[in-house]
Amino acid sequence: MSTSGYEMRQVLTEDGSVVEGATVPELDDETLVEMYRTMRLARHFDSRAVSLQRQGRMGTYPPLSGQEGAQVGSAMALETDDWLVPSYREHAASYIRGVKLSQTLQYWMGDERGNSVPGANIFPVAVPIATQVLHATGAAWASKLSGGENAFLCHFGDGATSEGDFHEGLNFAGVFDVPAVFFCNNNQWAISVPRERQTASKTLAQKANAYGFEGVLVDGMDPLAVYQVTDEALEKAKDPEAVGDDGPGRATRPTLIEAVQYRFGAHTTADDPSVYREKDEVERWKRKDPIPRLETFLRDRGILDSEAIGSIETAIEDEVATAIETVESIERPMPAEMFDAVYAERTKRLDEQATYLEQLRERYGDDELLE
Amino acid sequence: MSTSGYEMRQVLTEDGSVVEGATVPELDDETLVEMYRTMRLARHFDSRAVSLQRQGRMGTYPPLSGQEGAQVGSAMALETDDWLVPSYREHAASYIRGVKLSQTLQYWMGDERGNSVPGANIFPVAVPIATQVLHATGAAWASKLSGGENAFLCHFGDGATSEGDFHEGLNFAGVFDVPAVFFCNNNQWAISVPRERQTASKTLAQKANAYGFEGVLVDGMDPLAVYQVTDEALEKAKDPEAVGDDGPGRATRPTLIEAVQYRFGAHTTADDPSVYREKDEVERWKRKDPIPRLETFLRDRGILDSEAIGSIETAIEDEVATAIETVESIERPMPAEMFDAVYAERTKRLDEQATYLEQLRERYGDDELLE
Amino acid sequence: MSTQQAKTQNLTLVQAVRDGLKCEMERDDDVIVLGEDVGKNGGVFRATEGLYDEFGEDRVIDTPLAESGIVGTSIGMAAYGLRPVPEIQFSGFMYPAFDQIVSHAARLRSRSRGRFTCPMVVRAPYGGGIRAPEHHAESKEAIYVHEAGLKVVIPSTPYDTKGLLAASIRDPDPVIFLEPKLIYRAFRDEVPEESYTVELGEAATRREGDDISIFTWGAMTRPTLEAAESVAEDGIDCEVIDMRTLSPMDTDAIIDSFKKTGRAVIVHEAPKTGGLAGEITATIQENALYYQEAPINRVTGFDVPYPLYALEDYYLPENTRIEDAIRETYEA
Amino acid sequence: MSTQQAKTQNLTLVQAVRDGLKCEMERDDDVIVLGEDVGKNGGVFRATEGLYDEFGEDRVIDTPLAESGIVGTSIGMAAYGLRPVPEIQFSGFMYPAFDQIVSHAARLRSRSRGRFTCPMVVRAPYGGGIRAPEHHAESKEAIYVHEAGLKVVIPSTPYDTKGLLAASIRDPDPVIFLEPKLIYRAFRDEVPEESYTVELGEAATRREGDDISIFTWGAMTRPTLEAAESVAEDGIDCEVIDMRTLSPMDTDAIIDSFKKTGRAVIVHEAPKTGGLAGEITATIQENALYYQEAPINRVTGFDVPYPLYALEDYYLPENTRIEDAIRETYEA
Ligand SMILES: Cc1ncc(C[n+]2csc(CCOP(=O)(O)OP(=O)(O)O)c2C)c(N)n1
Ligand SMILES: Cc1ncc(C[n+]2csc(CCOP(=O)(O)OP(=O)(O)O)c2C)c(N)n1
Ligand SMILES: [Mg+2]
Ligand SMILES: [Mg+2]
Repeated sequence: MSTSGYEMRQVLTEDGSVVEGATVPELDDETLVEMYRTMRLARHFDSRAVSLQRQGRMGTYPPLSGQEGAQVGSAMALETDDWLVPSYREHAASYIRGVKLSQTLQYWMGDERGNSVPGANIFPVAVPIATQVLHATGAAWASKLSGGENAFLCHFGDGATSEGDFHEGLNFAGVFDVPAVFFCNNNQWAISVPRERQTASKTLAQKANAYGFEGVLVDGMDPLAVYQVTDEALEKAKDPEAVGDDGPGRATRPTLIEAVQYRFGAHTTADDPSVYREKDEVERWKRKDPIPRLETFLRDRGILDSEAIGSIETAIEDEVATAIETVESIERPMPAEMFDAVYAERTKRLDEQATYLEQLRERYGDDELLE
Repeated sequence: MSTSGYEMRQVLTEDGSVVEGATVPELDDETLVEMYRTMRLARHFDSRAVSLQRQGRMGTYPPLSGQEGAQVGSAMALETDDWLVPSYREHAASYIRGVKLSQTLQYWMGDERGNSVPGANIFPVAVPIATQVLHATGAAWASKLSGGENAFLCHFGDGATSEGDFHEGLNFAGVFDVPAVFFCNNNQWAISVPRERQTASKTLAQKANAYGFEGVLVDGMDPLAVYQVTDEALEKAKDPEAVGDDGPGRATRPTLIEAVQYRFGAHTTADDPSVYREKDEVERWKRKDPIPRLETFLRDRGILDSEAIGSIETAIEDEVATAIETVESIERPMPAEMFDAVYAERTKRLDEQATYLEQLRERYGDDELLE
Repeated sequence: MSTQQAKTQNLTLVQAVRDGLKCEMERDDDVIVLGEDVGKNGGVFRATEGLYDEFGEDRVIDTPLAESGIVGTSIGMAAYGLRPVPEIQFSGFMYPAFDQIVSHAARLRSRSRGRFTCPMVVRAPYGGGIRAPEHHAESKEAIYVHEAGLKVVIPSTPYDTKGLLAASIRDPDPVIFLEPKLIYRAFRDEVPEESYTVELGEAATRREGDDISIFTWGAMTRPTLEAAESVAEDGIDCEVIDMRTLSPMDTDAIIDSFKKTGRAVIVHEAPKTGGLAGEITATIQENALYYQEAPINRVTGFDVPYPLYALEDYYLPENTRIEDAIRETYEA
Repeated sequence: MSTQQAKTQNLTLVQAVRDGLKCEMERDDDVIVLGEDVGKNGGVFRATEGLYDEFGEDRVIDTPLAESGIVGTSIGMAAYGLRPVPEIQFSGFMYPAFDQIVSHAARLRSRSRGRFTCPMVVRAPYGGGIRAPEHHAESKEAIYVHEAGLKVVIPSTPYDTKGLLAASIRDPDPVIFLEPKLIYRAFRDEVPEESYTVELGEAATRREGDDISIFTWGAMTRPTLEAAESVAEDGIDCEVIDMRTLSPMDTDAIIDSFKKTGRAVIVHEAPKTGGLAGEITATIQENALYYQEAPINRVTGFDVPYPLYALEDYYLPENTRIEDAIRETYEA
């Protein structure tokens, strides 16, 4: 079970066959199909979201295509009580944790209510890079201090590893043995800055060494390998026995996973990647596309055939279409929300300001007020 | 010349004999004696400074005793054009760079003028932990960009390695190959927090691995070993040839040095270490005291005898006494300084505020104004 | 207090901090204390002394040296249901945690429309006058007050300290709790042994008067009261109001007092430009301009980086400067 | 400008930023630009477009993603003699660099009594209105203005942008240069091709008037001018003053205008409480209370975390709100 060194873990080759000597994670057919379905759903959702933005029906949106394997593989390894602490690009992982597609859309349509998912074990999207690493560490620590036995999976990008908060978060996690798994989506780019310019270390996984715990390198476009390493890491975060070789007093251990992958599209809909990267590079990475890889594997095992795939396709198109309809039928938030969400109770000044705004709206009407 | 792995570099044993297989750095007798003299001077200065504080003649002061080997060994490795970026405890290293003892006292007596040493290649003392790591990286980078061929030695403590700025500074240094040497004075304690609780990594030196450059572990109470590793690191920071095994494009390389040592006294004069650490531990470390170690070495080599040591003793006592006299005869800073040091030119508001203060002083006199 | 005969102790302000922490930790297992040197060492000012022994290392936690780490993990803890009380050793070292404070603590509720909240109290000693090294003397309450989503509290007496700290810890939102270290040990108060709260958002009138209103807080409260006594000898009758909570600010207290006196002096040790005296002035003249009889006087620190201690006494407002301003305002 | 016939270009505000950087980089080899995506990508707003090709990777540097790193290394560079112009991608991401800005950039001169200085310009787009994600819309100029040792500049026209940026880069002290991204491409100005400076610390009167003084800056200047025109139809004659430099603030301009009109409205998009409207109000009434005829009106953002874009139009002051305040102040 130990994942020593910084060799890249893989279960599926680029062609979708099983890597020699690799163990396929024990997942039942239904789960494997769900993995496939969710990746397809995410890919389709992504392209629809980008169009919504282009049509002016949504604000800036960060696409995920190319990263489905890492998101789906890692999030599916979570157990019911575990938590996800996402970055802003984790639409597929969030979906698995219970965030409806319509909610994700709602958020990117500028409505905070999309970020509030009672009952789902997921932290809200927060945009400042790497800051959520500390929240994951803190929440995991709180759970441990309160006798919890769940784990926390925190996603962030390759660029995020340069921030001070990444360092402080992993350092605290190492010192206090919090049940956290730090999952780095190394998609090779932080907007226009390539991975090599982000840091001079050969891998990002090896940075774990600085915090006294293990780093694991995995093919992030291989959903089975991602599932496997995440599952192992979650185990080590929860169960001292899984850690094995550590000394006394060291109960569970955190892990840093570097999932090597590629963002096929733009950083966000506001970005034009042709300015800073070559088409060739994109093409090369497209050969590793996680979706055909898993599809081949499932076909080879006889778990999926063209017919089944066809109905999956229809179903996900419907699901996304419904989500869009749903979100577009939600009434816009009321200005009062802005004042109500600041503190548990409005302060006097907030009350005055809310009243003032309501008076203005009455006096001038929303149209004039907002031009 | 390469210092692979994380074995502790040593030249002198605890008894002051040469470690088997170690090479003694090529230093002439005069330099060796100066090394010894400076360590003695620092030790004596330290005890006088602590008394000044106790007598109310100086504010809070951070003592250095136990750390003379690391400070003197490292600072003496600097060449004329090199720079020192110190932490707040580097009184001996600063002295070597040209800061007069009286200036160090002046600073700790609450007078910024002590921090201004025109002509000396040293940055001012700054108290916020680890922040100077970025200044060292930036200044080294500036020098490189401007075609300079000097290097920058930056001191900080074990606690400092937990701060985000440490991480960001070393990461930038690795990416841009700046001519910097990061020198961690691991004195086992960050006030009351022991080294093991600062981070779960076995050594601090290994953190260099996260930034793609070399980490070196050295006995920080062995001034010769410290001199040696610092000298090598400075070389690699300045001369691509010294780097050797790195690929093309990689010119010079930074280094992280962890100098393992101990602070014999309190964190500052405001601290009481008996609350958090055992006497035994202090005694154990006192056996490694750098001063008797180098003294034995010098006596064994016939470079120093009791007589020479006696005159060194007298001379340093005089030097410290003179420094104290000098600083106590300096007139206190004028309030106007406070307003003049904000911008190159006083703003109108500062002018008004300075005038107002002068009027108050005239009207009421300093005694009443300051009670 | 539940009874008339509540037992009291004679405590300094820093002892009241400690006592407040202790009572809240006894009351609620979710309250935990963390920070640099807060454990075995009991805090560099002894504000957490004995708590480590009493509550153990899982509730009084010595952390690595990283302020963003301390506050950021506290936010995660708070979001997950604990009530962390991180200590930052000096308020001048809150800056590395500034992003976590303003981008996260202040916004978690708003960002998640109330699903997640941040019941955290960041404690830090603040202010000058103790001959400490650089960055040990800042007073930057204004920058936290400008941040919606935070509350900002500054006590000036041991009694208030314990009660305000308890109220802050029980508050469902993040509180920046700045402790005037200059008066940590300056005097003692009778402080009830049992736990009690002093409500946030309410100023305290420390001296009633009809001629001039003086608004102040923290360590400036004492020299202000002294100055008020001193001018009283010349028949100038000052009302001294200790704001106690800077956010939300008790604007009613400000306006009511000003309507009575028509004159005001505001005293704070933070630099003048952009300090809260401006906010208070604006509040007054928005609400009570027609009562105003003289320009409002700001007695503040100067617009300079806080100087090392050889000059700090010139920087800090003290009795003479305050008195001078009172007389000027009275005569204007 | 050296000649009457100076050649001009018709530039947007963001193009003027770029042009200003280019001219200063040509003028002085010590000027270098660094930040996230400023190199090959030319900046996420294209403010550094083409500079990488023109000046090379040693003067236009793509850095790792770390704001404290960007500003902290810039401080080291500045102390060592360069004139770095770091870009922070959005002003909401300056917070991780806050410690380096206030503890070091602002204090290096003072700490070393002038031996070391920090001629650095931190550029960042600021302000709301572009339907961007969270933290892309902050306006927190007040917290930098409260920090002695910093200068704070906010241009509102392309012409000023180039000139103020040049002045900032040549200034011997650190400048926080906030660019109103809402109007990055809103309109064009004739901007001289050659380099020139607009002096720091001087406000600009954008419209002369006798009835009311309106003080504003950045993206709020345009709706303010529109509101002024609109009320002019009813015979209310506003003087609109664009502060341009917030620190040091042109208090003479404020006081002179106010003495003329006796009424004032201050417009900024930052939240009201603790915003600079308070500072300006205090300045006015300290210096010109006896000219005052009506309460000073603050038209500002609300005291809430800047909302996501579905509500941002309610947050931001605009013509109607400004007009309303002008009328109220005029009638008071
Ligand atoms: C603190 C902070 N600085 C800058 C930004 C602007 N920004 C948004 S995404 C991004 C790049 C992130 O790269 P990476 O961490 O690799 O994640 P990816 O977007 O590739 O998934 C930047 C610079 C931000 N959101 N937060
Ligand atoms: C940013 C910051 N946080 C906290 C402090 C308070 N403080 C001063 S020294 C110190 C411990 C430093 O430990 P270490 O880095 O090991 O250096 P040492 O003092 O042992 O040389 C602390 C917490 C500070 N100066 N700066
Ligand atoms: Mg990336
Ligand atoms: Mg230490």
